[in-house]
Amino acid sequence: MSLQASNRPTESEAQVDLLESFRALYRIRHFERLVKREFEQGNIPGFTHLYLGQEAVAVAACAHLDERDYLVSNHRGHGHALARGCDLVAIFAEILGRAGGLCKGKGGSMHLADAVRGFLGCNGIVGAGAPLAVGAALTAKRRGEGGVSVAFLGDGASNEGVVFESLNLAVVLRLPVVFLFENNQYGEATPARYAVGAESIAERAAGFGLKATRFDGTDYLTAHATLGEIIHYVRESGAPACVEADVVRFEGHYVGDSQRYRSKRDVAAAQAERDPVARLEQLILERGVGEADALAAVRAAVEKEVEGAYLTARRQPFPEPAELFRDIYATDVGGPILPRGRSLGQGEVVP
Amino acid sequence: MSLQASNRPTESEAQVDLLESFRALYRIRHFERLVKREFEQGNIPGFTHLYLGQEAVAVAACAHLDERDYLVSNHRGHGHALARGCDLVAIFAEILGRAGGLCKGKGGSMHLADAVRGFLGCNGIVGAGAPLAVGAALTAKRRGEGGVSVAFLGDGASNEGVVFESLNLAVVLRLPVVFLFENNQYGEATPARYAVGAESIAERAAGFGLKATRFDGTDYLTAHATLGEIIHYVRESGAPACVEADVVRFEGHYVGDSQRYRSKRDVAAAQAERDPVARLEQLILERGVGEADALAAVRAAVEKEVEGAYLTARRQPFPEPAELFRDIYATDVGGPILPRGRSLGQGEVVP
Amino acid sequence: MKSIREVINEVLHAEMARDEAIVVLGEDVAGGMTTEGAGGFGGAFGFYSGLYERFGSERVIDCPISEASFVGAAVGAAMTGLRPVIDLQFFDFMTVCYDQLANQMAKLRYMTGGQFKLPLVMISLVGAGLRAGAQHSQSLHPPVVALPGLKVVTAADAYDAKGLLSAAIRDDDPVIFLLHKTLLEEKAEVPEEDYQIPFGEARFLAEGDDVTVVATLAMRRKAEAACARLAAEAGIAADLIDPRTLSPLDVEAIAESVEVTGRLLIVDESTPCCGIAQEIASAVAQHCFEWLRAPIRVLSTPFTPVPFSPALEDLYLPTERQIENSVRALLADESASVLR
Amino acid sequence: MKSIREVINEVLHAEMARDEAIVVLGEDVAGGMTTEGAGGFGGAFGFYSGLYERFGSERVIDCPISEASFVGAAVGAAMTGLRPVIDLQFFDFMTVCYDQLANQMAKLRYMTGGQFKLPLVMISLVGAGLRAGAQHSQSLHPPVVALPGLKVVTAADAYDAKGLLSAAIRDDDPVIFLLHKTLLEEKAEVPEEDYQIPFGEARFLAEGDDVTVVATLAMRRKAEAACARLAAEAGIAADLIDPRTLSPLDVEAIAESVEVTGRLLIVDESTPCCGIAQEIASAVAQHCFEWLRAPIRVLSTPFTPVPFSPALEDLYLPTERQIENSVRALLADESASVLR
Ligand SMILES: Cc1ncc(C[n+]2csc(CCOP(=O)(O)OP(=O)(O)O)c2C)c(N)n1
Ligand SMILES: Cc1ncc(C[n+]2csc(CCOP(=O)(O)OP(=O)(O)O)c2C)c(N)n1
Ligand SMILES: [Mg+2]
Ligand SMILES: [Mg+2]
Repeated sequence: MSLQASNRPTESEAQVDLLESFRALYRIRHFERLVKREFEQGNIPGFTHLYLGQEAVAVAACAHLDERDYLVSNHRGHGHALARGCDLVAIFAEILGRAGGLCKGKGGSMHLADAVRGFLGCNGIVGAGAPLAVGAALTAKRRGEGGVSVAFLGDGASNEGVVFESLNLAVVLRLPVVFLFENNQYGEATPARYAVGAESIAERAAGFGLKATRFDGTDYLTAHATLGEIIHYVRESGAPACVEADVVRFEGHYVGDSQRYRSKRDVAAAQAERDPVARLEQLILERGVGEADALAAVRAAVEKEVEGAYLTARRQPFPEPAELFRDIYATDVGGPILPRGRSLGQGEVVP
Repeated sequence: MSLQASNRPTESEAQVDLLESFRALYRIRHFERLVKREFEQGNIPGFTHLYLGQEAVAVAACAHLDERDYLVSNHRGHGHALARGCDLVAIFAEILGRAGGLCKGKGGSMHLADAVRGFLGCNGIVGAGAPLAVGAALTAKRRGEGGVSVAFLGDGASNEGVVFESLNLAVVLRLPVVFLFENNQYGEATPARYAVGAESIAERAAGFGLKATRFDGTDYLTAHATLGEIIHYVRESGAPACVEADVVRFEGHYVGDSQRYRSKRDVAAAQAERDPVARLEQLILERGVGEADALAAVRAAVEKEVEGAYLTARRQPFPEPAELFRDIYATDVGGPILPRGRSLGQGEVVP
Repeated sequence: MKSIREVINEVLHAEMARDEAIVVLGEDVAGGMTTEGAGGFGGAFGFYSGLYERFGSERVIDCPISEASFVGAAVGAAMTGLRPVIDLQFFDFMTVCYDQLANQMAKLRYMTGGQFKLPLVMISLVGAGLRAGAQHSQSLHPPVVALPGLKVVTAADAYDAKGLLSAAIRDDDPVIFLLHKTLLEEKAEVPEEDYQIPFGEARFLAEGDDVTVVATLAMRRKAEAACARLAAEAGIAADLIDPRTLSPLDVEAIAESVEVTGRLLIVDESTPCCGIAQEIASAVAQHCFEWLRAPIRVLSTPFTPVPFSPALEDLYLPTERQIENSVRALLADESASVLR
Repeated sequence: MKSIREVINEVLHAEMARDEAIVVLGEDVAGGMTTEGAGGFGGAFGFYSGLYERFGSERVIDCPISEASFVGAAVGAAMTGLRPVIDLQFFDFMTVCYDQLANQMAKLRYMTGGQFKLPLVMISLVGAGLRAGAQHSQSLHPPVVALPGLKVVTAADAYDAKGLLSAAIRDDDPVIFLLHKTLLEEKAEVPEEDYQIPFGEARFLAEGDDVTVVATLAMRRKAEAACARLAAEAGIAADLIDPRTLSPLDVEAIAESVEVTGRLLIVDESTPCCGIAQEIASAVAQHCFEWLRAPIRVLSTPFTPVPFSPALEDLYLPTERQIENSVRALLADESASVLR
């Protein structure tokens, strides 16, 4: 129920491998840059929402999660999947709609999921992931192995009814779920300061009876420490909590958004001052954890890894036609059972 | 945003006509007793939820409302309709499904409504009335005559997503709506202290950025003063507010509920100590506003009025068959337009 | 002889004892939580009686009135290994959690390329007849029958209820299990032992070569009475078919019957636009056209909300008499087909 | 020549200027509220461009992402004298506000015995084809077509869009106004002046005695191309009918056509269970049986969620070629009817 402005890392910073953290952040950074480039060139189909500017949050959260834990993501989920360690080629393949994608190409950018990593999926319906995370926390609780569940949600999502309901349900049932709101200041074209009537998302959540904290999500060490504390609290107490990460959405809502509603100046300033990747780089240099060429080496390695994965994914075939009809049910069928194998209006395609 | 425990009336109590207030409370009391009796005897069809124990809230709220204002009610709405001054015979006729009912008998106990009194209706879907009240407040705001809108909601309803959303929407759009939660301690068989994870409904609402207050809804003067203050605040400021009225549900959730989940002792104690009608009676006697026989006269008059209205309503005819097909649309039709007047599977009934 | 209400409760007791992964989520499925009367409700219709006392609050979980959240939680729990049973009191309330049904429960398996299975059951009531008004009397199941990824089951008597609920709970897919609120106390002969009724197999309540009548839930019960009377009074022999599961829907059985009878009457209480009757009529019109000897007939509720007034609700609902008349009219339609 | 997007915007400008009671509610219909860029979005698809600048924040109202609340607020506002236009971006999101549609908007007039009228319009997009995945590509309108109390309108070109939206805004009942996301930029000849297209009047895009083809939205556009080719290449003359309004649905026009052609193909993108095609097929099977010379054919999407992969989505959607083949097959079906 306490609302702390936790800007100071409490955990020993020595425990954090800054160079490896940088690698993780930069992997997301380069991944998203590549997606942007390829999308703009028409090589990636559909809609896509980039995680640029928010990298530190996913990486910091996942640093405290293990195989007992569950994650639920939203439409802006590439970074969550990458931070959780999902296969790079399979993520790309999914975004490209290929057979080897995480979801066999049936989900796409907005629907990455990875069951073996407890990654219950991105979601195209704003806020809809919140109760899924509550349900996963119920499973974790019954399993009794200390697992927790994390729901990644946006500032815009914080206003959806099902999210409020989920906060209350998690408190009432005392379930180990972390509602992690990434406040990137906008829901599409609408500023959070307009759409969230309360003082803050965290303060509003605190009123529900959860422990709630707000922090600067562009500072990796702060993110790491705050999320470490919260996840530890939830794991130990079994009670839910809420964290609000202040970040900046570097790009438009989706690739292609002209952002006429947003001042170019503000965006440029944010990119200059609140870039989590640049800030971590600077910290590494300042602390002498690594030299400029160590960083350059990480960058080069990541770029190679990411570009290579993309090319591999692009060489994959599309799913075969029969896939259209698979994975609807686990057992037998639903829908009309027609006489003697007649088919249901789908023209020439036959299951 | 302030959360006050307002148990002291601030307004001059002299303004309140206690005897007339008693008449209004007792009208609801006797109405509901009669409904219970008749329902148990099988003379009233359907489901019905009694307002017994909550009379002071509706009467106190309506004391501060005028013809500019709108009300939205819930499934437990007889008291709201009566307090708003809807026609007694027409309410009974509605509950009996008669042609002269408020809604021509098409609504029933859960769906009383009265457009000319700005009474937008009871609602069978828990919480669904909240946004309707927000919309009515939007109209009131645009009209600019100082009108406000009041949503009557239960403690159980306070956990519905659409109610939370409505709190936020009202804050964001700054609309003159009062969210009036009647906390009668139960949503069906579930105690509010279990289902509301927060400290209180009012405190949780305060976190949304509304002025929020909690008061003893079984004490008429407190109810009158608190609601007067809040409605005045909303009318003057144009901003929304939340009030939580602590009351006791005297009966089961619906007529016929055996209440095995609730201790008979507690119910009896509440009926003895927290009966708004008895408390007001006592106050009248203590203050010397009226003698015992003045009260008795009011009771007798009300009983006669209510019983008489019921008998009048019972003599009304049921709606004629063609009513089935009326009032679906304001203009022309929807649904399939069939060739040459064929009808849509409804057997022998023809529009 | 047992009622639907009784067998639902029995199946839940038996299945929960058999499988630890089953949990119940809903409003008031225990009742009285935090009081000495905890467990004293057992759900709005008594389906869950005694489960709280037997299996505890870890498995019989009262939820705040916030359907979207607990239906969604059930989906998340099912994805991670539990087997939730959700109580949704009245299916009119599917409207407040339709996203969790349509965009989550129904699609998550497909969207994730089959990575997750979602073994869960939602139990809920449909139907008019109790003067419950427009918001508590609907048969709103077409919007879930329409969703690939869900299975939708109806049970019109205790025999079907027992076998279908047991099968639903053991099924690895999400199942919407619907009962009719006017039939809960109807009693039927029910075997003592465990049995499962497979999905997608229609039940023939009567057999006859003159006409095919298809109906579920309360309409099936009315059709049973009407067909019995038609047989006794007029010697008219009907195939009376209850598809029981609406998804999968056994069109094949209906087609086989229509091949013999050439005449089809569908009696249905769901909305008369884009409803169950329209689904069946459309399937037959496409796939059994050459066998039809008369126009398909649909007897349904009219295109109006459900009125409260008893006088109007009685007009709203198809009656036994109307079913009889429709069958007679259908048989008189012979001429129409001769004309062609 | 104007696009659908353009005429929608124009109609909104004109109607809002004409009638002060009209307000717009939705997400990002202005955009950038509280910033210097306020009004810089105009809705996710540009329908509302310039309205904020012209009519101000009192009438062009950005709402938090909480559809149930602002749809409900629109209902409450309509009951009390305003005429709201609601933007719902993608109609896939009707799932989060279905209660406000089904139990409130559709029923409040009826339940109150006609005391209130609800003049409001919801504008939203349906349909697949943009690789938007399972939750942004549906044609989820059958669950609203099914509801008495609502009117449901579709517009497949700018001419229809202009006349129908103008009529919808002036109508005193709640109207769900649906466009197809792949057609927004399609241009058509549109009269400069104001006009309204009455509801319940189907449009004949082509006339011919050989076969009746019914289609709306993107399927109508494909059917237009297919029918043109069938006429040119094979001399097959089709009545191509776009009902435009799905509620009211002009079955009468379809029946008149079927009376002549004896053959019906319905092409539809909504769910192939309890969908629009099933509704139409059922109506024709009941009411036009004696005129049918071949089984009704339905060409629809399969019973699967919408897949993301372009390879699969292309298979999912009916194609022009499939429409042509279905028409040819339907004409070859003559034999079937001769057999009887
Ligand atoms: C229920 C629902 N409403 C609206 C949308 C359209 N939409 C997609 S993303 C988005 C903005 C979400 O904002 P936020 O939660 O802050 O996440 P962000 O995009 O900033 O990461 C909206 C309105 C949707 N997908 N689902
Ligand atoms: C959306 C929805 N869920 C569940 C119900 C069933 N139901 C009717 S009243 C009620 C309890 C409401 O409790 P509360 O809001 O406290 O009001 P009270 O009955 O105490 O006046 C419930 C669960 C409903 N009508 N609508
Ligand atoms: Mg955001
Ligand atoms: Mg209550």
